[in-house]
Amino acid sequence: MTDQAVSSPLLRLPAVPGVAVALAGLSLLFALASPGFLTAGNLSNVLVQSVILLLLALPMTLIIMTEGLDLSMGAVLTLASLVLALIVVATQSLALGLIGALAVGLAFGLVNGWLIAGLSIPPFVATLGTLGAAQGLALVVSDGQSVVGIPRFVRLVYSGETFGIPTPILIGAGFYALFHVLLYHTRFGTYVCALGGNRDALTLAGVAWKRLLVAVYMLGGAMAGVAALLMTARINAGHPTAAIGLEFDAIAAVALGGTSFDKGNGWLFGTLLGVLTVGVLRNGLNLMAVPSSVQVACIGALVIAALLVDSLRSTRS
Amino acid sequence: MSIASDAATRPIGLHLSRETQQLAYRLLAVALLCLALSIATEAFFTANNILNVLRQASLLFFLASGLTLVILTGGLDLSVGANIGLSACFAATVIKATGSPALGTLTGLATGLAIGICNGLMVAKLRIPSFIATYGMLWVLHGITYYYMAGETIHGFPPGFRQIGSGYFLGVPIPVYLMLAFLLAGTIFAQRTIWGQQIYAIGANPVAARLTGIPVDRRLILVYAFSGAMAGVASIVFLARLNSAEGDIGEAMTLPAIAAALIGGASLFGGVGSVFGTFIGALILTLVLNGMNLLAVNANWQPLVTGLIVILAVWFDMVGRRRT
Amino acid sequence: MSALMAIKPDFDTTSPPPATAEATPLFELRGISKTFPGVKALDDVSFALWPGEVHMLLGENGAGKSSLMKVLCGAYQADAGEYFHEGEKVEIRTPADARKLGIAVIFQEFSLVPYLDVAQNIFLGREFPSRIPGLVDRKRLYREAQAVLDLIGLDIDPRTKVHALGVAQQQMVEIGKALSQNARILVMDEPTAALSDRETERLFEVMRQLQAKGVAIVYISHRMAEVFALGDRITVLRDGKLVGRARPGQTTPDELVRMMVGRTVDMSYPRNFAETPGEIALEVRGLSSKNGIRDIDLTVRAGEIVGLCGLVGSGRSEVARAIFGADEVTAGEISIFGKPRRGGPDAATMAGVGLIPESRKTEGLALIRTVADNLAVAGLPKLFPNKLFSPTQARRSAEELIKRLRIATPSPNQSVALLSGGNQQKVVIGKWLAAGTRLFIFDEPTRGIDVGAKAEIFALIDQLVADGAAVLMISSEQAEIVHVCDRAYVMRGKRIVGELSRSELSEENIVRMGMHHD
Amino acid sequence: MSTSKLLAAALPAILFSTAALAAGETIAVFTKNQTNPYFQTVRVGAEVAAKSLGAKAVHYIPTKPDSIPEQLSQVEDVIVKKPSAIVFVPVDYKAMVPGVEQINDAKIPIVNVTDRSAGGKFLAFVGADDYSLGLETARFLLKEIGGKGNVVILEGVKGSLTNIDRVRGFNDAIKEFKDVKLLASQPANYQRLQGLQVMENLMQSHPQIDGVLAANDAMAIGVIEALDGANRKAKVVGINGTKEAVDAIKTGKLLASGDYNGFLQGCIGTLVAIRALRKEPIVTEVVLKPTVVNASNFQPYDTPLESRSCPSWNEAAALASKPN
Repeated sequence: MTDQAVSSPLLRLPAVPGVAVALAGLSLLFALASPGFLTAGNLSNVLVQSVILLLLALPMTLIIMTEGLDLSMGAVLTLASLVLALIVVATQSLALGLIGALAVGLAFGLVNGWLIAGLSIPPFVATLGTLGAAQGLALVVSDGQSVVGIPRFVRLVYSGETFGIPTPILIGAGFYALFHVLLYHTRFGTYVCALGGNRDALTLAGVAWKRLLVAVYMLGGAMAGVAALLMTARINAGHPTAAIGLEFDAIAAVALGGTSFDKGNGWLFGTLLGVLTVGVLRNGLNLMAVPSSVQVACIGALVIAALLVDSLRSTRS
Repeated sequence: MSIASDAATRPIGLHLSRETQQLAYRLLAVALLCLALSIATEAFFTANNILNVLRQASLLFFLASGLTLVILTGGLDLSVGANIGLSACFAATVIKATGSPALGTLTGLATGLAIGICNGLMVAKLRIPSFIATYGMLWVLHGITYYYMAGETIHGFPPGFRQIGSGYFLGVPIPVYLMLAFLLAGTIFAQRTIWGQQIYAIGANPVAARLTGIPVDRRLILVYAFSGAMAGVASIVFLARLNSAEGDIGEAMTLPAIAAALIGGASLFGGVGSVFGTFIGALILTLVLNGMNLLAVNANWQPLVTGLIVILAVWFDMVGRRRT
Repeated sequence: MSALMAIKPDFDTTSPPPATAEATPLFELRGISKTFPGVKALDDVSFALWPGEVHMLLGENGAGKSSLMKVLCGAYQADAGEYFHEGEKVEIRTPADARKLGIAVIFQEFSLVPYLDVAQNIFLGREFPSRIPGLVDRKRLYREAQAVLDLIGLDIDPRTKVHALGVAQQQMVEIGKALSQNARILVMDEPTAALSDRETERLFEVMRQLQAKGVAIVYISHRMAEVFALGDRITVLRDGKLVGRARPGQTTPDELVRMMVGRTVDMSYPRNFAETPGEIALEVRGLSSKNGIRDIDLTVRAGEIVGLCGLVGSGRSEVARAIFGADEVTAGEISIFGKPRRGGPDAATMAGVGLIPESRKTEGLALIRTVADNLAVAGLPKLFPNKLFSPTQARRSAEELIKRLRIATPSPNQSVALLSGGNQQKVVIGKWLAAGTRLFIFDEPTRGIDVGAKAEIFALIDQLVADGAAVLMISSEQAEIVHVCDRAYVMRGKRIVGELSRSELSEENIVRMGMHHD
Repeated sequence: MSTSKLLAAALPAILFSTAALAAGETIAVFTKNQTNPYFQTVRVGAEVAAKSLGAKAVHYIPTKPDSIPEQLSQVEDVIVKKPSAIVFVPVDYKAMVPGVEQINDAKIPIVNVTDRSAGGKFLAFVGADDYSLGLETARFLLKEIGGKGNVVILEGVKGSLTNIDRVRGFNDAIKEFKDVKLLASQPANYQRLQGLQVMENLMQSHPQIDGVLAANDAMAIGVIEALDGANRKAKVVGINGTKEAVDAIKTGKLLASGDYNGFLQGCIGTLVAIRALRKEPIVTEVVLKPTVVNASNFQPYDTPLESRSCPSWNEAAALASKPN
């Protein structure tokens, strides 16, 4: 439609995204309804609980920006966590364990990337396949049992404090900053956006985009490895179902945050807001002792409502 | 003749039969699987076990066949598993309260259908991406089911009703007849009605479909409604087979149903796939799991094997498509 | 195939164009060939570029122009042939090689990334490293981007995301992107297709500045006026072969068309204009839509072709979409054959309206489906009133249409993606014939279609009205409107500003009415 | 935006209606999921006990069944709320230890119920002895089939505490009967449908099965459906003593079910917590003696949960294996 040459100035106005409204509204609501909500202890509690999801949602944002999807993340996290636990139990070395977890994550990222970029298998299918593979391997290496006997110092990664701030919050903030710089201040970030927006533009610009795409999925795998460290520290064990289904939570948080599934239209800060919104919702509902079944329905309603807001806005403009 | 039409003349021979070829390869895979299992274990190639496999495949098929139509339009329905749970619970309540299996069946189908229509409205009218809309719906349905059931189960239905799930007719389980009936109905709907053709057209290019005068919104709602109704059908068969309803009844079925459709050759980009392909997909998945059970393979390997089959099947089609 | 006309090409390419005095060409291709499975896309093509010249490249679709461009920019590798840069033999294997040699290409299909901003797009793949290793120097990025925008006279913020720009602005950014590479050889593929007159003027001005600096420009165009106004030399390709060279002063448009097509083509599209038009097929009163058109009044009768013209952006496609029900109507009335039209495109289709949209591939066809599928899809309710679909009957109906429209396809089961542009357009028309459409709305029916196929499409349209259908036709090529239409409406600023009768129809009148008077 | 505002307006209504608390002590009750009827019996037991003493039970259940991270988050959130005491069923007895330690650090009294936590400090443990429950239930079946024949075991979720001990009990009982042959021991993950399908597959490879030992009632019911479907007969036992199992015993379909007695566990756990808060003497360990519910003794179990009452403290204390 050549005739739509004039762009609406509305598009350039910073509209308040659905996720920000949701987060503000929920926070206000819980602050009024539950005295415990607005305490330093509880807020830090919400942040700490949100870190593992954030670590998955950050690379998921990039992956979705490339018009991709990684359904294997939760299962890879689980497998990496088991491998980390097994290594730490065997060697008492957290460093070796972390290397093992990262290796698992990177390996699965490489396989995902190769299937998607190399064999051109649609991301949903490829990662649905590796989801099964990782889940199966997790069951096989653990034989369905928890791996315990992890030394107590590992717990400090999750429950310790650094400079008076809970360590997971620092880890989450650090990785958020890292991803922000990566996405908005490096070539890599620009190319990630172009991977979803226009791959031909990259080819013509002389960028080897297939390798980049593999790198994006490997980044996802690596972050699953990092998240595995936090998960293992959190439950002080490796468990074969610890993070099953977490990838869907991450996808929902990214979608909540306004990243769309096509054209490389992503918003990293929105992802952070999306993760926090889910965290605040769960925490607030727990504080109010809302029955679990109502909580479940609320989460679904929130996801639909936030997306509806964005959908209404996009049809209006 | 211009270059363009020269180029156009070449690949017809292959093209003509591509879909048929795909199906043929899949049938071959089924045959090879059966052959391998017959050699590996005597228990496999018995009438009982074959019927057993078919009956197990039927549950997967009911879910996956409705899903296939959704996938044909380029969408996805993640709520089918949760839909089964709620539909079954409502149906069970009605059977218990009224003693009438017919009313209960109607309730189950109506619940499934209503949920499907909600999904369709969200996708077609509110323009929420189907992946997210149905994922949200999944949570909402779980919430309602948990709240409604409050951790209880409902069990013990009239024997007549249970025939739907566990009965036999001429030595063949009733669910197998149901599966064949829905296979026939689904295939006729998709291939031999104008609605089916329109659904393929929507999946192939939604914008062009709309500008060709296809009522896209209504067809989308129809497709999601159909998927919901098939979940309702599945819930009734489930109920009759298990003789009890509980909240998480369909929980683990969603991803296998998607896998069955993908193994059957459906493309998530829309416009490609068939109900018959999905039937084969469900059969392959069930055969593999049945074989692993018969061979006493550690159940831990099941997800891994399922994942590999999905990738293999899709990759196989990609290679075939590239060659043409 | 019609007999080849004897063409006497101007093989005088070894000498430079008159304007320059340099002895060696800036860049030269010798014997370039490129074969794709089954198709020889380029067959022994040689040509030279001198500094400061505008070299027009002509050819039908599929003649090898875009293959030549892609070989030149390193996106494809030639199977045979040599490249010489200022007399020295060089290799082009990747886009990076081409860029190093100072070759920049402006593609017609945009190479822009929608959710990156203007600056990021202009310097994609050439980001400036910051002092901190690994990061991009964003200050410099925006500074340099601003400089590029100033050069092309585009008044937008370099931080604007590209998706928020209009098509013309995007095209200008695309041009800026190529210019920013400090190219010595600039290749442009129909750069003015989406530009307004003002922007076109600005582009030509920039081109003249570049020429003065000694940049060589390869310019692909289907607009004869541009070819003769801008070109220093002309090269014509057909079926991957170089078939002719000429200088603008020494040839005529007819001769160039003959070279491109390989036979004589009647460019005048004669038709029998209706003496007495039939019943009113379409009546629009006071129509406004969400897409911005205001207060549209127009009438189309059976048996006539009514043109809808005006500049790009004047609201022509929006009128078509509103009539067809694709955009929401906010005020006014539309009646089709005397009955008020309500609802969406489905209702319009039932009422006998068919839209042949501007972009065939994204809006007109389902490319992954077969010719038969595409031909049947609009007419399903009419062909199968009992709702049951029969593949045999659909195939029979498709075969009939293929014969009637002379669609060049080996079989109804051929994938429609493999047809040429002209034949694809015939499929789009055919699907409406199957639906029993009586009011056809054509939006740029000949865009991207070979010169030869254009005549066929017009013959088809003529046949439609002769059979009693009504046609509303949008076209940016005024010559087409003048030759084909019984009447025409002219649009400006989303309104209809005038109507021209058959006797008043002339390119001059259309342009005068459609121009902005500011 | 109007939608999220609507949501925001609707939420408080839900919240305030459920947040009203009783005047007495608040006991936070953690269970594994909302779908397994067993945990509903624990919750009802806790509620009945709390009510009888003028306290209030508040339930925390992961929205995703058996989710470790989610139960940990709920523990963290509950610590903010500082309930008077906690009655705790860990979703995983090893992985939930960090959560228990956080509760210990927050100095909230906590009673461990059902699955014995691998670490942390508790006022008391209230549970059943899975091993002897498995042993006794299996013995009951093996005696019933005359101490000879073929049996199969359906295992629960691998790695879960209950499953390990129950299956060990089954196996030890089988060893006591020389003429009993164990044909197979396969997991069906405590799921009804899996129990049904695994049984169907087992029947294919084993023409004669005399007894089935299922590690919970849901699988046992699935097995009964499978037997019905194949028109075969075998004695079946399950474990948990759920209402469904009692109904099946009443109709003679199920031979027996080992009573895990979640109601009593919930009761006693809550009684202990409240008594400790009121500085009354408590017991530190109650391991319920195994009772095999069968056709001769099912009557007391055949009443709705809500109308049952908790035992008096003296009765409860008498069950204790370790008094304070």
